[in-house]
Amino acid sequence: MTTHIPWLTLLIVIPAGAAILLQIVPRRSTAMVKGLTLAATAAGAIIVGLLLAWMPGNKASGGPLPLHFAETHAWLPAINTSYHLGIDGVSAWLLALNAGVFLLGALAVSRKSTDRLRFYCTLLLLTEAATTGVLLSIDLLLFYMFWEGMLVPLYVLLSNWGGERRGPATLKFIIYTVAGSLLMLVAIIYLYIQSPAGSFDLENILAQPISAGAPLVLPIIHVATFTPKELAFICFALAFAIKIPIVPFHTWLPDLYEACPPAVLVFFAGIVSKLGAYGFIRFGLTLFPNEMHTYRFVLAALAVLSIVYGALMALSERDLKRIVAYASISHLGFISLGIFSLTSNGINGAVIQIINHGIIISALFLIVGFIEARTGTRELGELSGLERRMPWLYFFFLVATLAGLGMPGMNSFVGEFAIMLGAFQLNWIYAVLAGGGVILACWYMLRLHQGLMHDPLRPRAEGVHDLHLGEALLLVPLVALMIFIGLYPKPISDVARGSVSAYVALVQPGTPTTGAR
Amino acid sequence: MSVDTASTLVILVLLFPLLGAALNGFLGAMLGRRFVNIAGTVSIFASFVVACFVLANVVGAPAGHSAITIRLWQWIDLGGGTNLSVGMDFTLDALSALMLMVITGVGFLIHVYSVGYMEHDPGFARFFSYMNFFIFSMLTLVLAADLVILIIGWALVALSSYLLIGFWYDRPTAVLAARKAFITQVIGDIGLVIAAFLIVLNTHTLSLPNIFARTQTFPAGGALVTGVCVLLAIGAFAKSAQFPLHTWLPDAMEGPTPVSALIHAATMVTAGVYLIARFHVLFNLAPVAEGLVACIGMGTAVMAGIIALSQIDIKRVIAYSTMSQIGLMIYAVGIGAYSAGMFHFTIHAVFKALLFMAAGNVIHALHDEQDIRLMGGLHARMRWTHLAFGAGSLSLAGFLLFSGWFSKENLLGFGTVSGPGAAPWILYVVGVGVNVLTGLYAFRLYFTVFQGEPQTARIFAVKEAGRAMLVPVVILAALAVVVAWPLEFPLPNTLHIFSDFLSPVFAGSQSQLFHEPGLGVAAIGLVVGSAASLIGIGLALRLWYEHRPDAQLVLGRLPRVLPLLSYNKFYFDEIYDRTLVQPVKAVARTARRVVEPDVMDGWVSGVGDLLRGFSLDLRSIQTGLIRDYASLFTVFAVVLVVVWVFIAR
Amino acid sequence: MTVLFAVVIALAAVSSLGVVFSRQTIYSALSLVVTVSMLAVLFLLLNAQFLFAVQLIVYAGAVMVLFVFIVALLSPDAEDRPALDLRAVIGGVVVVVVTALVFIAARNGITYNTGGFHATAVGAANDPYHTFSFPPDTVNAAGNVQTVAGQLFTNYLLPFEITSMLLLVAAIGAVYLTRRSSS
Amino acid sequence: MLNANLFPYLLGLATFLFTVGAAGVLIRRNPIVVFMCIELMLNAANVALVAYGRFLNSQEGQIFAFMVIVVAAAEVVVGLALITQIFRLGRELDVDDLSEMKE
Repeated sequence: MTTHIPWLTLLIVIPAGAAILLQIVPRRSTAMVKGLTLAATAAGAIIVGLLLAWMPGNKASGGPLPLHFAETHAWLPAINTSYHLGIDGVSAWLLALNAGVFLLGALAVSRKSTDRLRFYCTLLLLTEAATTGVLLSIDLLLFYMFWEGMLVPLYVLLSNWGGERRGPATLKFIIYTVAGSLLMLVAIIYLYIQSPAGSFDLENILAQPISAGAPLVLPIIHVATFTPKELAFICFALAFAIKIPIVPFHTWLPDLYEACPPAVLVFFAGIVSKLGAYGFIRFGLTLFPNEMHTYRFVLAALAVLSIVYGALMALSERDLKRIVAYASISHLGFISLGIFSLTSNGINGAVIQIINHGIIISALFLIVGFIEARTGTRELGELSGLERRMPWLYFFFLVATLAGLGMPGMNSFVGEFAIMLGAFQLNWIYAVLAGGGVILACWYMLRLHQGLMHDPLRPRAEGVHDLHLGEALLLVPLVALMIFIGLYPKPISDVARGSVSAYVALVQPGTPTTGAR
Repeated sequence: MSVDTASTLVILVLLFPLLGAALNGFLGAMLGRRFVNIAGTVSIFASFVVACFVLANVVGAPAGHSAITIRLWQWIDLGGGTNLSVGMDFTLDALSALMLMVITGVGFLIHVYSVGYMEHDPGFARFFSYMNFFIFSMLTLVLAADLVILIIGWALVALSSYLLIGFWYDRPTAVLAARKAFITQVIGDIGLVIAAFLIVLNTHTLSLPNIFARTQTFPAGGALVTGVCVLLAIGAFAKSAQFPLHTWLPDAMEGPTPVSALIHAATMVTAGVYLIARFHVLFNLAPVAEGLVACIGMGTAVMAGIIALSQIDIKRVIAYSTMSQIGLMIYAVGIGAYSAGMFHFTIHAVFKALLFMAAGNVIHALHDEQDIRLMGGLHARMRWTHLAFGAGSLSLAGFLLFSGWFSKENLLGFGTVSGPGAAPWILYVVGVGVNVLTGLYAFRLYFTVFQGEPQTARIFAVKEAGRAMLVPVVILAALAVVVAWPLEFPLPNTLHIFSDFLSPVFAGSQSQLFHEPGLGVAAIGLVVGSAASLIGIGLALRLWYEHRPDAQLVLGRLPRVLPLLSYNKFYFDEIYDRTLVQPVKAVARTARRVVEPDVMDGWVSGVGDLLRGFSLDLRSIQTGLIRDYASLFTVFAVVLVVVWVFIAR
Repeated sequence: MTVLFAVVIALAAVSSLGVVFSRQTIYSALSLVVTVSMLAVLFLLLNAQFLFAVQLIVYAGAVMVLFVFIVALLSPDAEDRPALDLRAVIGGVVVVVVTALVFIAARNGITYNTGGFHATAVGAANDPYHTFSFPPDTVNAAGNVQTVAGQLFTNYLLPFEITSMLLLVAAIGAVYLTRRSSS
Repeated sequence: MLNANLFPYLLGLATFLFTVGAAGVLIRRNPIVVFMCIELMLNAANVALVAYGRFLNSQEGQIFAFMVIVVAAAEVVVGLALITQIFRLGRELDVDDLSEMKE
């Protein structure tokens, strides 16, 4: 039953098709536009759910990278690329997050009628199609196509619906990411030429390893530098590091998040920035295991820098959105640290944390959006004492805050614990520094939460009202997930575990991987 | 006790408070005060009943089988070995049964008391929700049989403490105090988490029974086990308000008084003692860590005792006395006297909750006045409260045959034979000094508040507290007098029901040492300790009741620095603010004002500027003449062709 | 045959110079007609009969008539003979040098290859086409109108249709551009 | 049987026509002549295509040449339309005058 239907293709085709279908829906009939968008995103979510349920029963493809539900068709035979889709334990959960945040994004927009709704929904669906494609592609060129294609609808979304300083912010984002991904394209072509298989397909490339080549020697001073493969790795790493982003490649993020409307941020912050981390797992660990191993200390140091630096910035910022944006950088530093620890604990933790961060950051941005919509300001200093007026928002915000600061019992504790354990295995100093980041996280999250919710009520917030049912319903699933994953993270790790041990086996061939006890 | 029984008991004991918290939190405001009062207290009482069953089961279990560990569900499984594998495991044994009894028993009384205390507060539903949630968290903490679950409980109690300290959220001081408490707790959490890392990497497990089984083979006194114990101790210090992580506890008095009684006196703050007792297997292997714990415990006991002597806020005095008493407990578990430490914890929970609630009655009657200089002469107007507070003070000061006397002398008795370093008795001598201090500060408070002349006119209008607030206080007062009598007597080979009950847990550890010294040494110790307590009480009597000039003179002879240090709490808040808080804030400010725009964004815009300059130079080529463009085009095309055909082939 | 080639090539080259150097625009146009016709003949000699026809009809017929018509319509002033400025000198040098280079390259057989990125010498042993000797029937088939049409309507159908679309667009564009706007 | 020696001459002719056309574009200022020079360049490409096709025995050369002719025709149509428009605006027919692209 499951084998004859190209489920993965459907995942891409449904949003893309719905986006096309939207064009024949009359612009005025907003109900139909909303309905179609919701139906398409919901269908995607349902399919992902089914795939997750079927995955244990689905026979994985062989080779170094066990893939489920794989689909392969020749695409451009002349250069040996293929339309090759597949999922594993890692990307399956990212897909679930992807489907979830876009469903949430569709719900968030359907709450209030945005002007030019049809255009907005079209772009949302196109973004979903692209990010889904990124998560599904096994072929490097196909991956690159989706990776870049994602920017187009995002750019249009931001330049049409952004806040006051959207112009420079969007430009910075686009230039930053395109610069990174063009370097990646160069590296992809290099891999294609160097691979004995002469293929863009990840599985084929992995089947016959690419030799690193001799280090390039600088002329005149005769100093050996990087091998060509290391240079290719650096190109890939830059592209992913910009997307995540890792400090010091992060400056596009706060400006952009500040200019970005909350409904867009739900899926922008929810999935797009995780794709960089995904790229490190899927392509960094597989294509460049030796390089990752060589540079793991440097990369982990950058990740720790992200954690601490993002936390410090979040501590001193005054704009709500920017605080959350820097908090996001700090959290993404944790995810990166887990990946760069190259241990089973760290990478599993990173996968869990990717899901968690998507949930938490969406909730935080929704909450900040609600507050901004009610009070008309985003200045931390201008607001306080909102708990009195908004007890329900206070509750949701409290749970999101606790999740954000890594409270044990909440979802992000699971990920951060595993990540810090992985970092500890790499070197204890990373875990201790990350622990310092947790303390700072506690500080800045409480500063944000208490600053808004506690202290005497300011006149500015006198007339605000609590959440509508519809707004609360957006937050309820997120908050429920934060608590549920905190209590029972096993479902996530069970799916991811097998794939992660395959990745770890590639990166650290010496260590035996334990599949099950 | 079968696994099924144990699972049922664990689920029930945890479920009731959680259910209460959820009901009160989500529906309380809608269903009204009566419902909240009932749901809030009955849930804890139900939990208490279950705890009694647990106790009965543990007591009734055949020897050697009193401990049982159950798994509710697998929490996470990354493959075992050094890879994380954690189960939602809970354990029922003598130690956790004791903790259950204290938490739910004292907790229930405090909940009943809260019904009266929060009578007029509009946030009653939220309050009971948080309180019930705290009981749930604390039970999770003491039942946990896996280090990760223990950490979860450990953090959840910190969360409930945070919520309750900041309960009156429109008071900026309360909000700050809550934040401070939480952040200090997180520092402790990090210690626990890193200890967990060391443990899982070296023992390949996080389940407590397995940890204890596997660490037994570790070399005693090795760096690893010492490191783990020090990290655990950091967690314990943060939770139990021990130096240097103690500054949050006095500030935590910003919360409502029942909160101080429940969380910051009876239960949560003693979790550090519980933790060390629980990990006694590891601590026994690490004498250095034990010595550190004992010294810090005794040091904090002295320091807090000195500070308590000069504080003017009634709750802060009791808070510092709590800190001091916990210091003694920490000292006890540090020298290996685990059952003595737990005994003092139990008795302390009773009389300290009593003291706080009696103080709460006073505060309530005086309409939130907490300054003891404005009190005095309350004994006539609050008869029951006065009696209860007196009983609590006597118990705290260790007056003969009051419960506190049993537990404290029992604890100090171990000090005569055990202790860290080359001169183990030094800490014992200091401990005797703490007895004097305790008598002093306990009765300074008592005399200033209840005896003497009323200092304000308000006192004449004071009425005794209502029934809901009085009954729990009186029950606790009775307990504070008698509860220790049938349990333990501080002389060897006499009555030892309590330590016998706990002996399966601490089997093989030094808690059995008490039977070693001769009766003579123990008896001399008992006499000296009791005498010290009496001296303290007597001094207090002279200073603050009789206001005898000679005593004042002695006090005046002390170096001026001592009262200054005492009144300013040894300047710890200021020191931490200058050396930790402000520097971090300054770094954060610098990051935002300098590093972000000039360095992080600087290199990006630098590249941009470079390109812009280059393109400005190139602009001069743009003449607008088609033929110029075509010429350039041709030239480069020719160059390309030549390169392609003749060079790059 | 070779003589015919020589004549055609020479005429095409000379008339192309006429296009560039004629003072009167109409002479340039007429020179271009000669060039285009000569190239048509060349196509015929190269066994490309279909192209020969197209070249004559489309170029020498339609396009050049259009040029002549426009020239006649607009009757632009005679331009000064192009000055021998730097640009002209460079142009001349480029013409001579590049032509010579390509000719030499072709003589040495490096102007085309049959696979991969790197050129292989025409005379190399691994080049199956280095002799230019094909069986007569293959050669005849190559230029046959029928085979060209076959290719055009099977393999190259899509590009063919696109070019037809292009022509349509161009026609509409021309009409739009030359429309006398009322405003 | 075609003589292989002819091939360099054909390629030479193509190059010659192309470069002459290119030089014409650069030297002449009359847009009509410039257009004719462009036609010259396109035809040069056609010669090369057909010659290659002939000597490699493939029809593709002719097909491409055919496409080129079509494109050239389209280009002439649009280009001449543009020229008549410019002329109608009363401008002198000189490409150097048309420098609005510079702004």
